Amino acid sequence: MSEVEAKPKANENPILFVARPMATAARQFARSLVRPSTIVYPFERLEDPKFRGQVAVAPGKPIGLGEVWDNYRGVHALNIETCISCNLCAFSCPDLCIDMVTVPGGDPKHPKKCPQIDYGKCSYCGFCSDACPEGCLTMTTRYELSVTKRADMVYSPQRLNEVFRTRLPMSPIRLARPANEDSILLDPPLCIGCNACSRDCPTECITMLDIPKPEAKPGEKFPKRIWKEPVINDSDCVRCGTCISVCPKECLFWGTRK
Amino acid sequence: MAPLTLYTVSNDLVSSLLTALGNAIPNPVGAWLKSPDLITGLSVLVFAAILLAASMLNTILLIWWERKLLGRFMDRRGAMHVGYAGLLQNFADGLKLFRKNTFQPREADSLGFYTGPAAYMVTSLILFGILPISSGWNSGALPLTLLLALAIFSFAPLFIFISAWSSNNKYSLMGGMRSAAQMIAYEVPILLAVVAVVIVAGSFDLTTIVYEQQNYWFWGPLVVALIVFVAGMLAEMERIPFDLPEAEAELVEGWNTEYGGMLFAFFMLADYLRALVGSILVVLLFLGGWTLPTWVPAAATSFPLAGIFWFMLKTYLVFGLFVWVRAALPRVRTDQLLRIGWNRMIPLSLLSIFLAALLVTVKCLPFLGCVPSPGS
Amino acid sequence: MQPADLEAALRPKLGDRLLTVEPFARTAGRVRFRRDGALDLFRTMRDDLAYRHLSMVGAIDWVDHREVFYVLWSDERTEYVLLSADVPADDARIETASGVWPSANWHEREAWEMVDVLFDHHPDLRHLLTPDGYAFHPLLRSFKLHEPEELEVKTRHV
Amino acid sequence: MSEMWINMGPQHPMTHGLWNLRVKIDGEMILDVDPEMGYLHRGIEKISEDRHYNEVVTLMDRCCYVAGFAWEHLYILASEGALHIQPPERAEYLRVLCDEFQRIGSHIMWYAAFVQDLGLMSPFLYGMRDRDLVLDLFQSYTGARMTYEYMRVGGVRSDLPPGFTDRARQVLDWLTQRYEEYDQLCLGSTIFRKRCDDLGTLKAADCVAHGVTGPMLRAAGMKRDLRRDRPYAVYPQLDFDVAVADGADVTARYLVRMEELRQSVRILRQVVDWLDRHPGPVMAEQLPRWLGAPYAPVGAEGYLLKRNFPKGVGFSSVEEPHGEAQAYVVNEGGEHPYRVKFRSPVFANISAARQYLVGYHVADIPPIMGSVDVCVGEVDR
Repeated sequence: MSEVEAKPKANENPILFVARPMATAARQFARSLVRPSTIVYPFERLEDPKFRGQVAVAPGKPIGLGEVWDNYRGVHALNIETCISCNLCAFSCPDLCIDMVTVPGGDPKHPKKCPQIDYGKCSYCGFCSDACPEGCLTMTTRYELSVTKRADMVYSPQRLNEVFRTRLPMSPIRLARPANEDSILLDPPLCIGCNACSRDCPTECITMLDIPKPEAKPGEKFPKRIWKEPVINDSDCVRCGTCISVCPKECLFWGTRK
Repeated sequence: MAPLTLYTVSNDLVSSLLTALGNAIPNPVGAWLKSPDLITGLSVLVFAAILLAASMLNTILLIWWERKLLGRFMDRRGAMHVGYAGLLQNFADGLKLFRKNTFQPREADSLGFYTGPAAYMVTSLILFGILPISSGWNSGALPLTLLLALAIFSFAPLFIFISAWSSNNKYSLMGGMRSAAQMIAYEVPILLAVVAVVIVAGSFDLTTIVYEQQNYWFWGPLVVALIVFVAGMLAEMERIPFDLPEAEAELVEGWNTEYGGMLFAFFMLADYLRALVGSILVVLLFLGGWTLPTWVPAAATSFPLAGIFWFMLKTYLVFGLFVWVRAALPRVRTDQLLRIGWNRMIPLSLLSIFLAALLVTVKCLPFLGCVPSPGS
Repeated sequence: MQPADLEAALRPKLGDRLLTVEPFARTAGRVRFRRDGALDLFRTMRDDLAYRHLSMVGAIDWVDHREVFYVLWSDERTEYVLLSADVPADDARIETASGVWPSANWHEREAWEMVDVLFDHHPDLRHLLTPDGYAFHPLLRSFKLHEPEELEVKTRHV
Repeated sequence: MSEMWINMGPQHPMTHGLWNLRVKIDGEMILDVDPEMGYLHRGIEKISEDRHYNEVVTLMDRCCYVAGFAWEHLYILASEGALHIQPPERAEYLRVLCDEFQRIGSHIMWYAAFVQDLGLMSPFLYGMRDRDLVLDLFQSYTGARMTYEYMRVGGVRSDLPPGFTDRARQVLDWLTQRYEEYDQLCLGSTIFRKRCDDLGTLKAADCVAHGVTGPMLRAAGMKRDLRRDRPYAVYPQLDFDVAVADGADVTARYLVRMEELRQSVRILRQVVDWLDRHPGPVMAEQLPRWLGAPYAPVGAEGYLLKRNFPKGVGFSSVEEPHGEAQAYVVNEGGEHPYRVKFRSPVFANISAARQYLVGYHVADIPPIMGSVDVCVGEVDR
C-alpha cells in the first residue's frame, strides 16, 4: 500500500475559464432531454413491476431494484392465525413500541395476544420479525404511512392482519437460529408440578410426565406437590421464556443440555 | 402605411368604443364621452393595462421556462403537474403567496419595509413599459430610451437597501450592504459597453439601434462589449454567479430574508421582470431585436405578429443562456466581484469602445457582421 | 511499543505516581497513573514519547469512584496508548490536558458535563452538549433513564 | 458597520444540521467564532447503557445519518473486543463492503452539499442521484436505505441476495464515469478555484494539536489512514492507496475526497470479487445465547450470573468517512454495556473552527465548513 498524491487533474486554464463546467452541464442537459433520471413518484414507483429487472431508465444509469426490493423493511404484516402469542417480538423491540393486546380467538382463560405496533415509535429495525419464530410477523414493502391523527399511527393486530391479506411481497430473509442455542432446563428439586409452564407454553412443547413418588424414609417429609414434571421438547421450543416467567418456584432456567 | 404601435391600437380601440357609446347616449354625456381628452386619457390607461398584463404573463412564463430548463440541466423534470407541463404551476404558487399572511418583524421600520418591495416592483414595471418589443409594439417616441432604461435599472440597489435596512435583520442588512457596494462594480462596465453600441448605432434610441442592425447584428463586431454586457447584466439581475446580496448559503436569503407572502412575491416577480428586461436589452442591443437576417425567407417574417414572435424567441433563448450559467457556475465572493468589475470588465469595456470607434472610423463593420450591408 | 517499554520510559519521570502499565487490545497498553502525576505524564507522553495526538478524553462512573481515560496516538509508531486515572467520587477533579493538547478542550467539557469530573485550570469549562445551567450529569449511574426529571434550564441571551 | 455577533444556526443553510456557529464579524471579515453544539444531543451513550448489545446497533445508524455503516462497524468492533468474539471472514468482508460503499455515499453527499454551499445547485442533484444508487444497493441486502441495522455482534444479519455483485459492479462503473463530471464542474471552473484555493488553511501541525483527522488531515499532507496504519477487518488483504494532498486548503480537501472516492471503487472491486468466490457463514458459531436472535430476556440476569460471562473492555477505531472515530465499550458481564463512549471525528474537527475560520470572509464560511463535512448527528450523539 502506498500513498497517492491527489493533484488537480483538470488544471485551471485561464483561457478555458468556465468552459468546462458549462460543457458538462450542457452534456447533462442533452442526456436529460431523452429522459431525466427522476421517477415521477406518485405515478411511478420503484417497486412497480415496470422496474423489476429493468437496468436503466436514463442512458447508462442502473436503477430499479428488481426482486430484491422485497427485502424492504416497511409496515409489518401479521398473520393472526399462525401467531402463537410468544411475546418474542415485544421482547426484542428496542423502542418498546410493541404491545401484546388481546384478540378474539383464544380461550377465555388464556386469551390470545398479538402484537400491536405504534408506528410513532417504531424504528423499522426488523428485530421483531427476525425474532418471530413462526414467521407470522414480517415486514412488507409498504412505506406510505402518513395519517392525520396520532392515534392512527397505532396499528392493531387486526390492521396488521389486513396488511398481511393484501399479499404484499415480503422479505425472504430468515435468520438461522444460533447453532449453540441454549435450552430451558429444570431444577427438579424445586419443581412442584404445578403445570403452569405447560399450560402457558405457546408451542405446547412442554408435557407433564408422571414421576415416581419416592419412598419416604422415616422422618423425611416431602413437600406437598403434584408428582409430575415438565419435559421440554427442544426441537419445538422457540425459546420464548414464557415458562420461566410463569414458573412460581423459579425452577426453570437457561442452560446447555448435556 | 404608418407603423401600427400598441398605443395607436389602444387609442383606436378606446375611441371607437367611446364614439359608439357617445352616439348612443343623449348629448351632454355623449359629447363628453366623445371628447378627445377623455379618449386620450383612457387609451393611456388601456395601454398601461395591456403592458402590465403582458409583462406579468411573460414574467410568469419566464419563471416556468427557467424551472423547466434548470430541471433538465439538473437531470430532473421541473414543474410538471399543474396545467400542461406545469405551465400553471407559477399561477398556483402566486395564488398561494397571495393568500399568505404578510407579517412584519418586530421593530422593523414599517415605511421602508412596505415601500421597498412596492418601489422595486414599480420601477421594474416602468422598465418594461419603455422597451420596444417589435416594430408594432412600443411606448412611443422617446429619444433616449436606452439611457432611461439603464437609469431605471440601476434604481434597484437603492430599494433593496431600503427594504434590507428596514427589516431589522443582520442578514438582510448585510445583503443590502453588499447590493449597494457592488453596484458600481458592474454599472460602470455596463454603461461603457453600451457606449460601444451607441457609437456604432449612432443613437440612444432603442428602436433606432434595432433598425441599425437590420443588415448585421452587433454581436459579431462588438463581441467584447457583448461579453461585458452579459456579465454585467448577470450582476444587475442578481443571478448566479453574482447573486451575492441574496447568497443563500451564508446570508439565508440576503435582503429578502424577512419577507413573506405577497411582499416576497413582489420581490420574486420584480426579479424575474428585471431578468426579462435584461434579456430583452441583450436582444435589442446585440441580437437585432425583432429583425431577422436578410437571407431568411420572407415567409418567416410575414405572418401576423412575426416581429413579436421572433423577438420573444430570442429573448427566451438569451434567458436560457443565463439559466445555463446558473446551472454550471458557483457564486463568486464580494471582493472577487469587485475585482472582476474593476480589474477585468472596465478594461474590457474600454477596449470595446476603442474597437467600436475603430470599426466606425475604418468602415469595416459590414465585413464582421452576418451579412454584407446592401449599401456596400 | 510494549507495556514493559512504556513502563521503563515512564517510571523514571513519574516514580510512584505511575501505578501500572497493562496490555490492552489494539493499543500499546493502558497506563494507570495517580492523578497528581497527570501533568508530568502528559508532557512526557507528548514530548518524550511523541504521542502528539490526543484522540479522546472520557470518563466512567464506577459509582464508588470515577475513571478518566485518555486515548493518545503517535504518528511515528502508528499506535494508540490509553491513559487512565481514578478519581474519588466526592472529589472528582483532575488537571486539564488542554494545556498540553489543545484538542482536549471540548472532550473535557463534555466529560465534565456528562460525568461530573472537574478539570482544573481548564480555559473554557462551559456546557457543550447540554444547555447552560443544566443541573444534571446524565452519564452518572445515579441518573436514571426512565424517571422524568424536573428541568430548570436558564438560557443565555446574547 | 461596527463589530457584531451573528448566529449562523441552528437553522441556517450553512449548518447542514442543527448547530449554531456564532460569528463575530466586522463588515465582511470574521474576527472570532464560537461553535455551539448540542441541538441534536439525544444521549446515545446513555441510552446504550440501557440496551442489549445488538440493540445499540439501531442507535449507531442514527449517530451519523450519512455514514451509518461506519458507526455500526465501529461499535461492533469494540463490542466484539469487549465480549471476546471473533466473526467469520465472510462477515468481515461484508462489513468492508458496507464501509466502502458507505464512504462513497458519504463523500458524494459531502460533494453535493459542499458545492451547493458555493451556490451551484446542479451538482447537488447529480450527487443525490448517484448516491441513490448506493442506497439502492444497501436496501437490497439490508432492507433500509439509511438506518440499516445490519451488523450484529459476531457477524452480520444476512448474506447478500443473488445478483448483488453484478449490480454492484454496474453501479461502480457508473460512478467511475460520474467522478469525471464532478471534477469538470469543480476543478474545471476558474470561479471554483478562485473561491477555494488558499481558503480555510489548517497546517498539519495545527491539525495534530487540535485533534483534526480524516480528509482534513490528509489534505494537509499527513499520510494517516487507519485502514493502513492500524488496519481492522480485512483491510490488510486489500490493495489501495491513501490519498494525500499538500495544500491544506479547501481545494486540497476536495482533491483528497475525490481521490478517496476512486480508491473506494478500487477496494470494492476486490471485495466484490472475493465475495463471489468465497461463500460461507456470516455469523459466528459460538455466540452466547443472549446475543443471538431471537432473544428473550426473562431471567437473563440470573442466567448470566450462572454462566460467569467474562468481563472486558473493548476499544476500536475506524477510519470513518469524516475521519477517525473511536469507541470504548465497557462490558461488566451484564446484558447491557456498562459504558459506551464514542469519539466523533467531526467533534474534533469543529472544535478547531477558530483555527481555520478567523481572518476569512463571511462568504467563506459555507465552503470552509462544507469542506469540514459536518455531520451533527455524530458530534452531539
